[in-house]
Amino acid sequence: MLTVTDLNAYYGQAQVLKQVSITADAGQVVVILGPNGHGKSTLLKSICGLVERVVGAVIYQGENILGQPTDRIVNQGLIYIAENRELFPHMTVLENLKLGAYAKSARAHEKRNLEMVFDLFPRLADRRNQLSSTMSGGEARMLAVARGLMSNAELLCVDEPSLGLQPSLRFEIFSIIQKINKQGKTVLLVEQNIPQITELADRIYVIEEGRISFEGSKEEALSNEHLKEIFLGM
Amino acid sequence: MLKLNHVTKKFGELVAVNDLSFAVEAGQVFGIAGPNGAGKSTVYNLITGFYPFEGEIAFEGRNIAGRQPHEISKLGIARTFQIPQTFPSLTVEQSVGVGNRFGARGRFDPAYVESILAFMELTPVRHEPTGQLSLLDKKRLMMGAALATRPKILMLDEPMAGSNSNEIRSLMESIRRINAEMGITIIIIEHFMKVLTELTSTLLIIETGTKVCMGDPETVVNDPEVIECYLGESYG
Amino acid sequence: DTIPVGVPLAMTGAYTGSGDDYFKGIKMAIDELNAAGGLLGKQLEIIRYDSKEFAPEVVMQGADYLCGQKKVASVHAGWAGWGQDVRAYGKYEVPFFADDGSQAAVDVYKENPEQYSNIFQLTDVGIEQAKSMFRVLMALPYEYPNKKAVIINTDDSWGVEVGDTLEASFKEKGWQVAKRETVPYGTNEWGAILTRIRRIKPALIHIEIPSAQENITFFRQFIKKPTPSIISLGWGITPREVVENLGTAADGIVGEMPTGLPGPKAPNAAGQAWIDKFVGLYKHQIPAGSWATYTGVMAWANAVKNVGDAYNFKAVNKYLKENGYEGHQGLIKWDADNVLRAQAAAPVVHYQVQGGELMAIYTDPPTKAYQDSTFIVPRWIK
Amino acid sequence: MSEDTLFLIYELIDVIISGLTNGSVYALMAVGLTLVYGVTKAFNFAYGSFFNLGGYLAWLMIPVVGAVGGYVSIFIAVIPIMFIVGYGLEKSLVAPLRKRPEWEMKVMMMTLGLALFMDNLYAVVFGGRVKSLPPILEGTLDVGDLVFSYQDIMIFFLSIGGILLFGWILNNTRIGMAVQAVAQNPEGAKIVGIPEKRIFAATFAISTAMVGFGGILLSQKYFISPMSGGAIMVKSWVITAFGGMGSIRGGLYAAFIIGMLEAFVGYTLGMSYSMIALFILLLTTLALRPQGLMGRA
Amino acid sequence: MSWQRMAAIMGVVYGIVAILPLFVGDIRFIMQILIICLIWAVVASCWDVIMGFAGIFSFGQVAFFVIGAYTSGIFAVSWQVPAVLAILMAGLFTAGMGVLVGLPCLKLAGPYVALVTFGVHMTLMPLLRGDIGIALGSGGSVGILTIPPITLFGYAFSSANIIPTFYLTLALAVTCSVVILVVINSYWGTAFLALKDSEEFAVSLGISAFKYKLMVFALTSFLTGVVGAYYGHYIGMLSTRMLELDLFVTLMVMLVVGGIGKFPGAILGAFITVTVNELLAPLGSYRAVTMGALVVILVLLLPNGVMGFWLRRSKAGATST
Ligand SMILES: Nc1ncnc2c1ncn2[C@@H]1O[C@H](COP(=O)(O)OP(=O)(O)OP(=O)(O)O)[C@@H](O)[C@H]1O
Ligand SMILES: Nc1ncnc2c1ncn2[C@@H]1O[C@H](COP(=O)(O)OP(=O)(O)OP(=O)(O)O)[C@@H](O)[C@H]1O
Ligand SMILES: [Mg+2]
Ligand SMILES: [Mg+2]
Repeated sequence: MLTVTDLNAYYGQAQVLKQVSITADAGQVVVILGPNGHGKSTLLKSICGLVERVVGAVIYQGENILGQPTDRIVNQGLIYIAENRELFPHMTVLENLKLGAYAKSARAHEKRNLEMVFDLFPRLADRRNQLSSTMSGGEARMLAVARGLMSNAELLCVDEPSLGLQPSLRFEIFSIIQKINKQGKTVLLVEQNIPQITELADRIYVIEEGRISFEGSKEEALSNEHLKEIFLGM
Repeated sequence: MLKLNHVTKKFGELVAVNDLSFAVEAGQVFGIAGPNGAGKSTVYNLITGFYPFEGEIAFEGRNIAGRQPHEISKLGIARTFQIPQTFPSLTVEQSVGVGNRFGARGRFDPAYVESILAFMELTPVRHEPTGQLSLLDKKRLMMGAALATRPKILMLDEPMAGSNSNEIRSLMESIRRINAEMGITIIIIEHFMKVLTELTSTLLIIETGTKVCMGDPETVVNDPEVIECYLGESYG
Repeated sequence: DTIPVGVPLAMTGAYTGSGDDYFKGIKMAIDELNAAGGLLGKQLEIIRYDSKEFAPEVVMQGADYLCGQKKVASVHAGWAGWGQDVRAYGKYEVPFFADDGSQAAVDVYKENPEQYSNIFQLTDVGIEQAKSMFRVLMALPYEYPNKKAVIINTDDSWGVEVGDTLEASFKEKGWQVAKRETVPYGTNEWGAILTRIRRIKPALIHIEIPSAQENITFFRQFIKKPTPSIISLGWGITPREVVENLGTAADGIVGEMPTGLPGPKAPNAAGQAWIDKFVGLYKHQIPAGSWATYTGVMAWANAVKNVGDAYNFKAVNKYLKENGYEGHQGLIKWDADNVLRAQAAAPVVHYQVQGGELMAIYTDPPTKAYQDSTFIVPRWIK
Repeated sequence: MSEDTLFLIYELIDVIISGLTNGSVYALMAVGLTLVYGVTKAFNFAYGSFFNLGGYLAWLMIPVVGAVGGYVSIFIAVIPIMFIVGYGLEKSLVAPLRKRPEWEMKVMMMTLGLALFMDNLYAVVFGGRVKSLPPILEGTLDVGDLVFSYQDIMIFFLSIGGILLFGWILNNTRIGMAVQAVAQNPEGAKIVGIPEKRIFAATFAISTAMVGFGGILLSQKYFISPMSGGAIMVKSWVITAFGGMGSIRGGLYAAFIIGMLEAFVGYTLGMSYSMIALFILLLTTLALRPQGLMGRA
Repeated sequence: MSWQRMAAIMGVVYGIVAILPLFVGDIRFIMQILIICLIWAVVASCWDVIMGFAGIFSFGQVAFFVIGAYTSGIFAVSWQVPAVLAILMAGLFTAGMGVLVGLPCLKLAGPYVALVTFGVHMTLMPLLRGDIGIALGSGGSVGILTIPPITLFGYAFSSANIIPTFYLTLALAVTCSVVILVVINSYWGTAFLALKDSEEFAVSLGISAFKYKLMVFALTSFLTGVVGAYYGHYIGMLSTRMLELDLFVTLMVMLVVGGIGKFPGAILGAFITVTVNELLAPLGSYRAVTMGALVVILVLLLPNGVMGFWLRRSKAGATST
């Protein structure tokens, strides 16, 4: 479904990703781990066309999408759920969610998806008319995840969805991802604070200093003591 | 040391903090937890003077309600923000300097700033502009700048969010040392129970702005009401 | 080897239009002189300076540039700073011709006539022009139905000067100035004032706004529901825009032009030849200022010829002051204040729009109906 | 009722009419700016100059298409031209700046240069004198002593109608929401699949087209002069900000409030006090509502 | 940029300007332009401090300049206050006005600050021209035409003795620039920057937004007022024509050229803009057209002005060697 080969990403002069290659097959959950600031988010953003200078190849369903504008990519069924949320501050929760279904493929399902996300996050349903800029940290995170889910995408690039969520919801996220995956969708996930997440993972990658330092199945990961201690400890 | 008396904050219809009272003793590490939108960050904003409110907040016996944020900072209350704040026009060193220059009573003390930089492991990035630091470094920077004001009490808002276990361990160690070695009282908002149970001596749980329970962390996390509203059945 | 002549006029900004009109007269005069072999055998060369919007330091710089740097033999301006120019050019001895029409400029002159002896005003001050307007308005062959007047003027020195004088004149004559309004430039919506006017039903409305747009919008809105009032636009009639844009719709409006050559039918053959030449060159009737600046250049050239040295400024200035100049309409002379007061050979010309063009109907002083033209009672007065 | 009170009532109605006329003119002036500036925060100093561009284009066409009957063809021709000019301008001059930090400031500076360029070019090409267009509608509707000019009535309805339609589009259609989304968070807009570059250019283009429309309507009422762009820009800006950044309806209210204020101040104290009165009104409004009349907090 | 660097650039620019009279001293026209340049350099720098540096979107700079000029002119003409004293009083009065204007701006967002400050600009013209202005001694629409020159120890500095006057202006400009340099490199400057970047974070670290924002207003309007007053005494006359958009636009172009928020840039910008404008003068009515086109091109090619360009160049040079 997605094959990334030899990706190099830069911010100005600084190279953040170095020769990164990953693959995700249809229906898989691929988890990416790594220390803070080593390029996880940059990888997801590069795939979705949000980083200016990227060299390499991103093959999505047989087509190289690298260099395409993000809106084209989104319309092909790829969505990025941002670590720093990227909400529309002066719009209400509902307006934010509706915009989540902006892509053509999502429009038809807007109603159904709206019910779904309100079901997943009842808090959002209660606050549908609140401006998103006044939401609490966790509420805003829910909104960001929910907005991403509105897109009906086939491949979801999810960046730290549990960040700032209360413990019960952190588990909730786990089951949401499970559910989505069961619907046959592919998930590319950066997440280090949901202990159970490895159970879901079909593949695990670790990025350190911009390079892939580990790659393997969850069994291989769990048998790697170093990895377990640092990234899967919670 | 810090005492909230029947504090209430409304945003229009919404009661974000509802008749809340609690006290923090000097030298404590005091934890606050509760569901998303419970009003935790709002409590911080009230204490540090960002919003007007009803009720009374006393610091070292003095009512500080109605004071401006910068005055409160001068009294010795420092804080960090849930969403990282930085000064993109300033370097890391300058940003920490800001805390010392404006927040601390007494003269600007470069040696002290230096020691904070070292303590928060910011020395390698000291000359970088702060806008593009990684999340962890931004959090360290906020803590460092807050510490540079030589606070009596340091209030942290989800300092661990977004970090992996390794990083969390090192942050916890730093917080412990701030409390023990520098003698600074700490209030911490977190959603990681392990952090709270290991660090805090008292844990307060609030929900929709109201106190649910308060006490020693082990007891609190086993409180059925807390499990019900906050931790979830699967917690454990 | 040429004689440089300085021309500081607005070439950019809000005053570009009037700058152009002044320049037309100057250019025509210089071209004529050059075609006739130049001055003292030398060709004249125009050195322009953009006085933009007459901020003090710009006026000052213009003087220093033209007189100090370019060593011009004379300076020909139009609107030039309303007093600021006297200070700026008074530092030099170069003959300086301006069309400030402002008492403020004369007041500065009076501070030190010796020092400012090189400053020559081409037109009379607002006060005198206002008096002339008043004389003509009272002399019109028309029975005013009442003695109520409305005066609207801009908030700059010219507008206020004219407005004040007119107000005093009306009162003196037993008229009532039922409304006096000072408006800022850019006033284009006249509803509130017209409401008042419709209630007052004045016999006469005088507008003194030296910019065409305000005059045009006023008239367009007035005419939608006119009162039986004579409309006098004062100086505002003379920029070409009023007749260019309103055409015959403007028929009936009256107004004035200081130091004018009455047209389109000139009083004498020389004048007629001049007008024909001007129209041939620029394809329209004379706008305000062209004739005045033309005369200024010619007067200076004549003085230089008689003195025999373009750079003997003292002598040129002295000659101008003592002898004036024999122009197309006769001898003109500057008065003690170096102002070319309204006089028979440089009269204030009063116009009425007839057939979509400005027709001279009066000259002043002496106040007399112009040749065989007639005042027509405006169509909106039944 | 005595004749005097009757007169006073007439006068009051007259002043109100004149306030409404002012207001609709201002609304027409400001609507394009409320879109580009109010919504996208990119201040366009050349706004007034585009206004005049519409007027000059129409003026150039009048001799070709003939006067009164020709207005339809003028609108049909000028509005698309303005749209294309706006689009091209955004693509060539604004878009390159948007990649940079503090781009709003840079756009402001760039358009400042553009305004200087355009205004003075008009002066050179068309001369300093004012130009006029023949009125679209002539004649008045007389109701007793009251006069309503058809022209003003037309402007009144066109401006209110236009703005309401426009506000509706912005708040209720997909495209409108996309415009707002891009303005509030371009990165977020990209993420949800909004073609933010195209939306931005389209916003600019639509605004310019509207300016062209307004420019023609106003030029046939007030004439065109090369340097009047600055004054139009300033007025529109005051209205936009006063109404509350990003609120189209706020802009509409602001236009009419300011129009009324000017009419009443002009009627009672004199025209020269209207600026001072406006300033006082601004200060008091902002003291009570720092986000402008209708702006979101 | 380090303060040493700023000082060095300032030193070079003013140094060059200081020796110019050796070459053009007898050309009064050019001396006059240099003096005006120095005046604009200070005004533009002040504007840069408040807008570029402190991030407060003030559009009141020209208004403060005119307020300073008129205050001093009125003191000197109506009350025969000696020029030097009048200038000082004008500076203080303008600073007071700055604080007064700053107060309502404290709680307002950028566009509204711009609105209020420009409102002052727009109100000033009818105020000075109207009855109130005339009562105060503004001379109404005529302006004040007889402002006495600055006299120090019996020596009159006016355009009659242009070289000494030039050096006096230079001294004033250097003093003002040094004040700005010192302030923005002191902890005040840090406070301005911190407040601009994140007011929340800044106040939580003990910076008083109230105090420092008003300080910016007070400082910039004081300097602008002083320079405005000086302008009045130097030119000897004032009129409300300074409030037309012309000067406003010119000053802004200086900022663009110099680079916004790049402090000594505004000084460079003033000199470059005036020079280019004068060089373009032979184009006549095309001058302003060309100037406009140049500004557009400049913003596109050098978004941070010449200063930004220079810094980038020297940085690139530094890293490559
Ligand atoms: N817009 C940007 N401009 C310049 N540098 C950036 C930018 N965004 C990120 N960086 C830098 O790139 C590096 C990688 O950042 P990235 O966000 O991909 O890390 P991450 O692994 O996702 O970390 P985190 O756990 O903090 O989310 C960091 O050092 C960061 O400082
Ligand atoms: N300015 C505001 N206007 C309206 N509602 C607000 C505002 N600020 C906060 N709220 C609401 O008040 C409630 C408390 O918010 P607060 O940020 O204190 O939550 P929190 O406990 O910190 O949650 P989290 O764990 O998600 O950070 C939330 O429901 C939030 O939506
Ligand atoms: Mg990340
Ligand atoms: Mg919170």
